Amino acid sequence: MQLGVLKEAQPQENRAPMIPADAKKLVRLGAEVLVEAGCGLRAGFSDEDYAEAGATVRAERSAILAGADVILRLTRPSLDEVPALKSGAVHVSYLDPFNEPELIDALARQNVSAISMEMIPRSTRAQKMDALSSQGSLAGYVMVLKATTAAPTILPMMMTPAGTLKPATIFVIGAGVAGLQAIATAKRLGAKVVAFDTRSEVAEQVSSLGGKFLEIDLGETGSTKDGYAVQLTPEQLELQKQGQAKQIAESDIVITTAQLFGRKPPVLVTAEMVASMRAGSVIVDMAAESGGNVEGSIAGETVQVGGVTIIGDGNWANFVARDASQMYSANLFNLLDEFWDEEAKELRLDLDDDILKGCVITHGGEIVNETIRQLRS
Amino acid sequence: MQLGVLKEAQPQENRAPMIPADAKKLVRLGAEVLVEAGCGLRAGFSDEDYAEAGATVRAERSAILAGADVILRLTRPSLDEVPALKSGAVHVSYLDPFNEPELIDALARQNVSAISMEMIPRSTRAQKMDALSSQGSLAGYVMVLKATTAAPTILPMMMTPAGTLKPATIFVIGAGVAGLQAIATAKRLGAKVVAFDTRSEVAEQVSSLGGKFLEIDLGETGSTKDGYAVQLTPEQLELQKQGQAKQIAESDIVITTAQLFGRKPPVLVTAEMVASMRAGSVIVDMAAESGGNVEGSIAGETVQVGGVTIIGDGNWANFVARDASQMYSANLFNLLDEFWDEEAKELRLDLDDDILKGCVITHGGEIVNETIRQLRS
Amino acid sequence: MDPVFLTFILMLSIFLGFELISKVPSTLHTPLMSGSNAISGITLVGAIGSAGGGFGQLATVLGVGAVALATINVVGGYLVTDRMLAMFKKKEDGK
Amino acid sequence: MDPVFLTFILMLSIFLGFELISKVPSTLHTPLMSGSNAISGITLVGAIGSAGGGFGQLATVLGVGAVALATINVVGGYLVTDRMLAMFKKKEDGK
Amino acid sequence: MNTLLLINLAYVVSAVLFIFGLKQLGSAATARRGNFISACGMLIAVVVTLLDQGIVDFRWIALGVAIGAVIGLLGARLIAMTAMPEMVALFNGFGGLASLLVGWAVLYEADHATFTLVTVALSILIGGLTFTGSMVAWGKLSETISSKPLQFAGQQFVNGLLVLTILAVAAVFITDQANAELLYALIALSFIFGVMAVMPIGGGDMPVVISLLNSYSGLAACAAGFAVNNIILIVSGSLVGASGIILTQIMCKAMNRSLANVLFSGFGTVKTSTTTIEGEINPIEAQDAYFILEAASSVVIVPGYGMAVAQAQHVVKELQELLEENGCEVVYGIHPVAGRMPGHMNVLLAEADVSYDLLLEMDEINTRMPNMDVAIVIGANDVVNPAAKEIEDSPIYGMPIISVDQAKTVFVLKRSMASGFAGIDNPLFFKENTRMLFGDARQSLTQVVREFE
Amino acid sequence: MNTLLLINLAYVVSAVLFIFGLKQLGSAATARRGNFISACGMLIAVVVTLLDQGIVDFRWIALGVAIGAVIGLLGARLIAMTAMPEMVALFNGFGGLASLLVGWAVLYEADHATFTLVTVALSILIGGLTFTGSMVAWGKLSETISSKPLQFAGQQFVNGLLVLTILAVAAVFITDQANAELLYALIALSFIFGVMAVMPIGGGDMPVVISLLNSYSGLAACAAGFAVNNIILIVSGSLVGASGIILTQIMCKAMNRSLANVLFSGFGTVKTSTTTIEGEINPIEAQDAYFILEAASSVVIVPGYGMAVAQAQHVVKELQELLEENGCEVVYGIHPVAGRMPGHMNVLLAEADVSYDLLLEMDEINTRMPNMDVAIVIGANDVVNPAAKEIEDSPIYGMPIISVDQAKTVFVLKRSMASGFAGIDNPLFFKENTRMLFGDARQSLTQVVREFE
Ligand SMILES: NC(=O)c1ccc[n+]([C@@H]2O[C@H](COP(=O)([O-])OP(=O)(O)OC[C@H]3O[C@@H](n4cnc5c(N)ncnc54)[C@H](OP(=O)(O)O)[C@@H]3O)[C@@H](O)[C@H]2O)c1
Ligand SMILES: NC(=O)c1ccc[n+]([C@@H]2O[C@H](COP(=O)([O-])OP(=O)(O)OC[C@H]3O[C@@H](n4cnc5c(N)ncnc54)[C@H](OP(=O)(O)O)[C@@H]3O)[C@@H](O)[C@H]2O)c1
Ligand SMILES: NC(=O)c1ccc[n+]([C@@H]2O[C@H](COP(=O)([O-])OP(=O)(O)OC[C@H]3O[C@@H](n4cnc5c(N)ncnc54)[C@H](O)[C@@H]3O)[C@@H](O)[C@H]2O)c1
Ligand SMILES: NC(=O)c1ccc[n+]([C@@H]2O[C@H](COP(=O)([O-])OP(=O)(O)OC[C@H]3O[C@@H](n4cnc5c(N)ncnc54)[C@H](O)[C@@H]3O)[C@@H](O)[C@H]2O)c1
Repeated sequence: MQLGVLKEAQPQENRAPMIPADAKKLVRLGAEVLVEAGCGLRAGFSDEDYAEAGATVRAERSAILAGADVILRLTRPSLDEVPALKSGAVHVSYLDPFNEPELIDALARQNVSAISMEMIPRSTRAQKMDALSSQGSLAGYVMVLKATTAAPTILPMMMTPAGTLKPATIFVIGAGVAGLQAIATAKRLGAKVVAFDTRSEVAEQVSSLGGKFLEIDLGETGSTKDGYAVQLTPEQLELQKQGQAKQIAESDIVITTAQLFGRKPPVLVTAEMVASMRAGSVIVDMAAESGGNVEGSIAGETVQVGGVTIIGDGNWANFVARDASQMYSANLFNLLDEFWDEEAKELRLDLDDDILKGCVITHGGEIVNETIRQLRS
Repeated sequence: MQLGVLKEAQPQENRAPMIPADAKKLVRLGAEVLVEAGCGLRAGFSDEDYAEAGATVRAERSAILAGADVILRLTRPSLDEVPALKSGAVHVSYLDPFNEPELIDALARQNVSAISMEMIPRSTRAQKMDALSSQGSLAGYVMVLKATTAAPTILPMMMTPAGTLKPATIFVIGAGVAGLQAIATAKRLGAKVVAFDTRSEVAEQVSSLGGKFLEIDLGETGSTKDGYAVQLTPEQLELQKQGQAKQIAESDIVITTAQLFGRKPPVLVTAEMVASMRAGSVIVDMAAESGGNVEGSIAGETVQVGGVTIIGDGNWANFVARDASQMYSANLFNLLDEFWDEEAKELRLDLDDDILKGCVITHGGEIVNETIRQLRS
Repeated sequence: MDPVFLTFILMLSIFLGFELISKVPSTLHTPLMSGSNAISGITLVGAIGSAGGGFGQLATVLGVGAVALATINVVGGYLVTDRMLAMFKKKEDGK
Repeated sequence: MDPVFLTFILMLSIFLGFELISKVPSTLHTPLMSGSNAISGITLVGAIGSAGGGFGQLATVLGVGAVALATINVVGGYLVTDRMLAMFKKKEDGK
Repeated sequence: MNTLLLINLAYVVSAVLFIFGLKQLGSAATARRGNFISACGMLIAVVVTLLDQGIVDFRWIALGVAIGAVIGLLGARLIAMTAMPEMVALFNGFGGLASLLVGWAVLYEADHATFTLVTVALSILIGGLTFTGSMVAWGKLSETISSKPLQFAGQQFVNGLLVLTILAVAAVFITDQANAELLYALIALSFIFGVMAVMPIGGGDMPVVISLLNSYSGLAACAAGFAVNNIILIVSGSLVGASGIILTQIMCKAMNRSLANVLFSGFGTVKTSTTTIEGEINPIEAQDAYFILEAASSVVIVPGYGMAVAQAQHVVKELQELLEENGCEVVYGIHPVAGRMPGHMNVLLAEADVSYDLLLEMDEINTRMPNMDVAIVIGANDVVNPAAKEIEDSPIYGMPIISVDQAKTVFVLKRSMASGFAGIDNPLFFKENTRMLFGDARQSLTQVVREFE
Repeated sequence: MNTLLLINLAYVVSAVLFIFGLKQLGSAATARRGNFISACGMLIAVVVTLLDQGIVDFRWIALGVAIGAVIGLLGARLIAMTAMPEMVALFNGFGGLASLLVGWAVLYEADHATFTLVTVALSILIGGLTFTGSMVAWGKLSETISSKPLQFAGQQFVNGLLVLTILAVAAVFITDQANAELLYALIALSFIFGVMAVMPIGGGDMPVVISLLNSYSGLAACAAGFAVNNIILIVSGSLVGASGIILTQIMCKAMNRSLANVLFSGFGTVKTSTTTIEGEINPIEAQDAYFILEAASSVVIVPGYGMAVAQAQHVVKELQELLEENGCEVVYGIHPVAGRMPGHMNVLLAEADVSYDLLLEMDEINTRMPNMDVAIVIGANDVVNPAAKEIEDSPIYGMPIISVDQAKTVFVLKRSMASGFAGIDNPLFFKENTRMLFGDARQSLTQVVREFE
């Protein structure tokens, strides 16, 4: 079975979908691994590394696209790439299936089994394949670093002969995977950390990392069976904003990570709140790319709004590309390994499996995923 | 008595020599404080803040230069500013007296009492006025942040469902004030920290922060009575380079802080050593501005040398301008406060005092500082 | 033989007393003192013998005095101790 | 009165024994056992009375046997304990 | 009278020395001195006894002492260090036999008052069973006889019968004024009883048995003391008896067994029921945990989300250091999904400054698990849930877990029987080698740490 | 005989109850139950004593008991909670007097054997001095008499004379077969001795004195027991006597005094020497430190470079938590130049997760210092060196320091008398309220922490 690893097309993307170490493991499983030349370069892995691992390095992207039984990559294919894929091939990547109906249709038409890495269920068993977690966790770390670098103060408290520097206060909104890692990183650097999340069970998780949970009574909230937050009612959102306003004004750094899976993120930090912050404060909007939690944030950019720096870079894990590649690659490997048929030495997709039920979007020329199908109807 | 606070001239300098809170304290001591308009802006303090503190904000720089009995600033005056100073005035700033003979002469000629902040002795009593310490400490923090941001990996160890990320290894050369803070910050972020310094008593200080001290037997080294390191012999330097080579090759981040007070810093990381490092590694050369500890570092710039990033920014404390201003300002205030005559409500320089003996360079039209005088003769 | 037995008993009791009172938290010092003070009212048992033994008027008078005093010690001692300890209880509950 | 005294002594000794052996580190269990085993050889004192008391042949024979056995217990017990403890010492020094 | 007083005062002194000796034996720093002090007490007691005016003939005494001293000396000097425990058993047996003989000899010395006869009967019974029991223990330890527990059908019945017989014979012996045949019967019965009591116990439990027999030999000396009316025998005998019992219990706890379990596992039917009954959990206290940890030489700590909730990382580190000081090897087994975010455990353990080298990944620790004496699961649940291996329809079936159940003993520190993130029950808690230490993990650990003196 | 046996067995039971009671009084959780158990023991002892066939007349007994019970009950019920300690002193005095009377009464009961007379003399002496001593203590505590130590010239001489007289009178009393006048003299002397012994002791030390007198009243009961030949008196009396002595010592330690210092500070000359002698240092052990900390209600921790070297931050945090649990307020005083880099202490304390709110700056802590019970200096030296304030030619003269010397007690934890970074000696170590706890800071603290049970 041929596995094809493609080089990422966007120039600013540094990550590689598969690192040599995992390629080697795949070869050991009996797969033939084709790697597009230059695939790992920006993440620090040379073509020779792949060759040494037993993979075949090929310069012609089209050959891999057309020939491989399984395509491994990070970002979704462009629409015009889809017809080049082999019929019956498996395509694994982020797909953004909620927002890319045309792409999904095209994949189905091409009879490709498309696996969406976003849709890996958040179950204990599937965690090792869960790229949202692995990349989100790195994002949490990066966001704190970015904010810290932009701040005109240091995070920890310091009592020195030249006076006492107060610890910076960091407010993290949304304590999912990324938010928790942000809390941990900020705590490590010595900041005072306050966090808020609509899911009440998160309070304990926040304090388990030494952070303080901001209590706002929103009434009934909840999470989906997959552990995702449900959307708030407009009244609840208003309550939340009121509850946060004071904390935001008092914070040196605000980091928002509140995403709602498959939906546009809510605006949690209004322009007014931004204005209430001291000059020199920093806001990081993790969700900037998908619409933003912060009024005034611009996707992919760092802007100054009345003395406050708003960072909306996005693709956070990309800033620590080597580690991010290693983790994404491990996620992919674990996925393949889980469904690998050792006898036949090939990938076998059993659509009755809970994990595959969640993440296989198209198969056998149809859209097979329940959630996406419901979205369509 | 009029104290004049000047706005820093260089556009990239964000710090202010005096913050409103300390200006207020000076006013309480009975001084008249003149502040150049816009002085604190880039550090986050508006002119109104100063006015509220009881200072007079003046737009005309020349008036302050000419009128004030004491001039407070960060960077040294330009040669052409000196004649504008009032005769008999006190001028407090960094002076770089070892490298600026002309400036010193000019100040003496103008009958200015010039205090060099670099020359505050490293004694326990003088610590509160010691700007090298306060700014150096911030520099240590900033250098780690810069290096971390540039690295393609995260610093801490993480054992995750997507594999284990190894902790990054940081090697700090020179564990003075800045080096120690760098060690502490890197430790906080979860890195493995190794450090080296020629002064043997530093080993204990390194381990007191959780770092590992690299033992290299250099034979007899030592420190001056002020606690500064003495210059190594060429043989010792060679020994040191050999001893470090392996550690450097194994490190993800190298931070050099080895300065020798008043002399050109030694080259400790050769081009060869840089080449021995893994691609994606980062080197921070604290001393880049004054000549550099690292071969290939460029003052004020970040360069890539064969996959290794060498950061030579310099003026590190400037990156956390607000805190840096607060600390420098406190240093200045403590200095004035120590030698303030409460009765007469004026600054009185008693040249018999140990501290002033060290830091007053010119006084009464002469160069009075021992060290500088010896340098001349 | 009697004195020997008594010495043995004395010796053993002293050791036991030493072993029993080790590492008592300081908050308990006063109640402990008061409680063991109540025990020392055991002299009441001896006093009863003197008071009721019919050994003549003087012995009886002395005995009755001893009984009264020892009883004060016993009754007052236990009650005071209990009051103190009850107070502890309350303070802890209150927290 | 005798049995009463003896009971008191028994009671006090038992309490004392309980109090003495509390929280012994497990490394000391065996030597402690062995050391207290040696003490139980005190029966030697009783045996001496029987062996040397001149109560007739049978008593003497029994007594001498008891003396010999008890002496083994005493001498062997103390020496073995000491050997064990000496070993501890060495191990600690060695560290 | 004067000598008698002197002797008795000397006895007081030697009792004091025994007490000090015992106390000092309880701490490593003073143990050797304690042994010496107690030996001095013994010397004094023996020497002053010789002053007794009742003693008319020293030759036999000298003979007995000489024989005993030589044997004792040689025995103690020559045996290998590894054979110490069985040597103690042997000596102990001799002590018991000596008490038996002393009791017996009293029959030819004094009047046969009921009280005396009761004490004689007790000396004989306890002394005799101590003797044969110790011999069997010695045999099992030195592998002279099979160290396997010897059990047979109807054992329980036979033993019951034996006890009844002994009671009956002893009663008649006392009322019948020391009938000689009954005397021999009593001796024989006590011997048999000693054998019957120890034979069914396995070699591994012998140390506990020896400790118990040691306590008995103290009681035998005490009984002999009543018989010969000697106070030092009573005091020292009861000291040894009481401290021996306590020691036995401590040792049982260290082996994680109850005394009854050790003694009667053979008497009853072989217990097979516990393994099959799922639903039996074994809660323990911090002190018991301490005793087991104190004896462990390799420990793996498996932290989970509960450690984070309890903020127990610092005290975990402290426990690690105490164990290491105690000569124990400590590692951490980190499951990749432990906690609530990737690297959660790393954050906490780094905060507590746990060396990175001690953090083992799941696969690595799993291969080493069978060699681990103790696995301490601190607020982890899903990541150590054997359901992932054992129960096919479990939602986590197939997930790799840290197989703590393969360690010799597993401590699970959590507050309740509640389930973890995945919301499924955990069969680990019901395993035979699992001990639940309920309570907030930090508090539980603090208690355990405090137990380390 | 049968009743006698019954009585004596009952006595054994009550002794056992006393022992249990005392043991349980030692732990907060069981103390109240312990007091109850011991009261039960007392009840049993009293009731069975009434069964004694020697008792022929119950009326007087009933009268005495009634009077005593009413007074005791009212006393215990009515006094204010704050007056407890003096109440204990009062009760204790009555107990002592009772013993005196019992001893006295024996003179009219039995033969005047020497042994009896010795014990009678002892009962009278100890009982009498307990009585008046307790009365004086009560007076001082309730401010009925001045609580100041009463001292006069030649006190030592007078006291020596008194002791000699007592010895002489007692000796003659015994040899002279209980001469009545000597009896009265003995009683009077014991009274005087009690007064003389307690008057010179200040009111602040009264708790220790009461504890000691409590021990004495136990010994008085014990002596009375010897006099009337009653075993329960002997056992309980000596239990109380021994535990009282231990308790007294513990209390002295908690006050950071030696018993001799408490008792004889008045006897000797007023000690003024120690303050002037510079060069006297007071080293203490972890246990003593524990006793003081246990009693403290506010503690400030002043860390320095030594804490960093010892990596003691985690155990410092633990100590903080233990103290807080104990109801003590703990803050940290951070000197700006402590350590070897700016913010050194912050880095370490943040690692140990010490709340930022507890870190006080120098000025803030200095204003609060005089209210602090204990300042714990952990590996700091220069930053707490009073030379900066006191010694004008010191190189650090004029540097602001953390004035730990103004706290009631200062502990300094360091390894030796070595100087710090600035290389100058530290007069703090020689101050009267300073205690040096030598050793690696982490080890010392660990030991202190372990003392918290
Ligand atoms: N690592 C990740 O990225 C991540 C992210 C999200 C979810 N998860 C999931 O989280 C789970 C992690 O497994 P885990 O074993 O670490 O945790 P777990 O299965 O959730 O179990 C944690 C246990 O800790 C106990 N506990 C809580 N507070 C405690 C306290 N103060 N003291 C003592 N015990 C306490 C709880 O029992 P009591 O209530 O009885 O005390 C609970 O059973 C997995 O199912 C994983 O899939 C992981
Ligand atoms: N903060 C800064 O930026 C900075 C920078 C450079 C220099 N300094 C100077 O450093 C000094 C700081 O004062 P400080 O009071 O913190 O420190 P210090 O005066 O240097 O005293 C530290 C003390 O800690 C003790 N110590 C060392 N290791 C120990 C251990 N393992 N356990 C217990 N005690 C230990 C040492 O005594 P033993 O040897 O007897 O144990 C020593 O006296 C000032 O003089 C300051 O000027 C400060
Ligand atoms: N079973 C597993 O092993 C596993 C693995 C990874 C994640 N998870 C679960 O999935 C959850 C979601 O993870 P995620 O980080 O991808 O979520 P996400 O990216 O969808 O959302 C980030 C966080 O924002 C919060 N949020 C949403 N709306 C908000 C609002 N208005 N205000 C404040 N906060 C708001 C959400 O509750 C969530 O915690 C995790 O918390 C975790 O419990 C489980
Ligand atoms: N008394 C006080 O309160 C006080 C205050 C501040 C600093 N100090 C002392 O002054 C010392 C110097 O401080 P600094 O940071 O300004 O020094 P610095 O900037 O002059 O030098 C930085 C460090 O580099 C080291 N170094 C020099 N040559 C080296 C080489 N070849 N290889 C490796 N390392 C080399 C030096 O030893 C020093 O530790 C401090 O360490 C401290 O002890 C004292």
